[in-house]
Amino acid sequence: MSIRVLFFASLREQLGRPQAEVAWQPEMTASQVWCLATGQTRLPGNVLVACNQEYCRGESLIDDAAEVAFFPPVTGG
Amino acid sequence: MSIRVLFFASLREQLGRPQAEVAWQPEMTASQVWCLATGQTRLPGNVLVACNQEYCRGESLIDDAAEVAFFPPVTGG
Amino acid sequence: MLDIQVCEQGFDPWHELATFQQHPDFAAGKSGANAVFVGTMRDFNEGDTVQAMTLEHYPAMTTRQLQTLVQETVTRFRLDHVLLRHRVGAIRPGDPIVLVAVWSAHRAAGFDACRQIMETLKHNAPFWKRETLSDGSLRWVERNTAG
Amino acid sequence: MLDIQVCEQGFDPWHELATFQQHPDFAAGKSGANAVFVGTMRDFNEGDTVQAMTLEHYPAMTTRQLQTLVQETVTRFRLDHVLLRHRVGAIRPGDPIVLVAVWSAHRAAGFDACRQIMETLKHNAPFWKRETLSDGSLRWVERNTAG
Repeated sequence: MSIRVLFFASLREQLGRPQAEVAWQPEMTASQVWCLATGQTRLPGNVLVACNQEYCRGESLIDDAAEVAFFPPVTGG
Repeated sequence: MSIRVLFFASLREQLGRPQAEVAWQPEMTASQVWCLATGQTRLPGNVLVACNQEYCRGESLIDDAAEVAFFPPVTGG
Repeated sequence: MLDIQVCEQGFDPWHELATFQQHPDFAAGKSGANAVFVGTMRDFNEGDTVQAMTLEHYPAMTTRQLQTLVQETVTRFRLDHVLLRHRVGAIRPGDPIVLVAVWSAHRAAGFDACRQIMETLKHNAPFWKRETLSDGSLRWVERNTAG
Repeated sequence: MLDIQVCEQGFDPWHELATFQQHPDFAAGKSGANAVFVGTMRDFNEGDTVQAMTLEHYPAMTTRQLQTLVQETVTRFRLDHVLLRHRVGAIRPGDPIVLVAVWSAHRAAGFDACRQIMETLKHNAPFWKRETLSDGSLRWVERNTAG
């Protein structure tokens, strides 16, 4: 079972790819998804997180087969 | 020498005419113009007054040859 | 660029806006924000059905008041452009009564300025509405809705 | 009536508004107030000349966020209708980026609701702007102007 990970905008460019996939584990948090997907030790404070297209926090628990997205502050409108 | 007096909207209908003319006198106020133009003893509190197309008050002094308008609260927009 | 008109005939707000923006002095890349308000005649007021309305005004004073209030708002909010239309005469439900459009670099000034023009116009501009109710009777509107 | 679309191609706000109001469910005499905001691309930002821009988004989330924020505003301000358009893709100075239009019985609710939709969209909707400066270099916009 796995998590689909998406990166957007400047974050996508910095990481050099638009998406990744990580294996799901019980009690997994969004921060842990970030670490596994990027190889970094912690989720930067200015990175926003969404789980299944809804905003969530780094501590939020992630269900199996979820879509988790990481992106910089939004600048639409 | 005279003052041109205008009435608008419901006030025009109540008074039965759109305008009047009154003789100018030195130190004349807008309230006095009202009294001479309508035959009433005092300017009602809910009547707005403009002198030469600018809002003024009952106590405002009126110059000769001015245009003085009396009207109810405005309801545009 | 300021364009202020009292209209004896009906106007289409979107046509007025499109035409205004085609003017050579309208620099499209300068203003990031365009706030617009259109007031239209409702078919109800104070609990009654309204079938028609007549808008009376004091022409010489209307022109001066609208010019003054627009100019003050332009200065205060550093607006790039203002377009203002106000109907007078006989109108029907759904007809536009007033159009206020302001262009500014940023949105906060645009929202504030558009609203300020509408509030000042409602309080100061010498227009008066008379409604024709469903039974044909006439009634002067005595006050505006709070803004 | 709610009409929300993310546009891959350019749109004309006045044409969108005129078309929306021709819908049979649009009852012209019901709404006395129509507040509109159009955000267009400026040719300057942070002191630099900007010659083009690309708008990226997160399509699945954008749709959900826009639906949610519009629905909440409709409920809170008892709006009659909302029309919302947001561009994505490659745009030029002067091109419309966002159109928010709300219809309500009275103007206070309309002004407040239009502004709330814009602020919530700016803070929550997953769009990102990348500017092309006059020397051809690319720069991500890092934050929005305060509203």
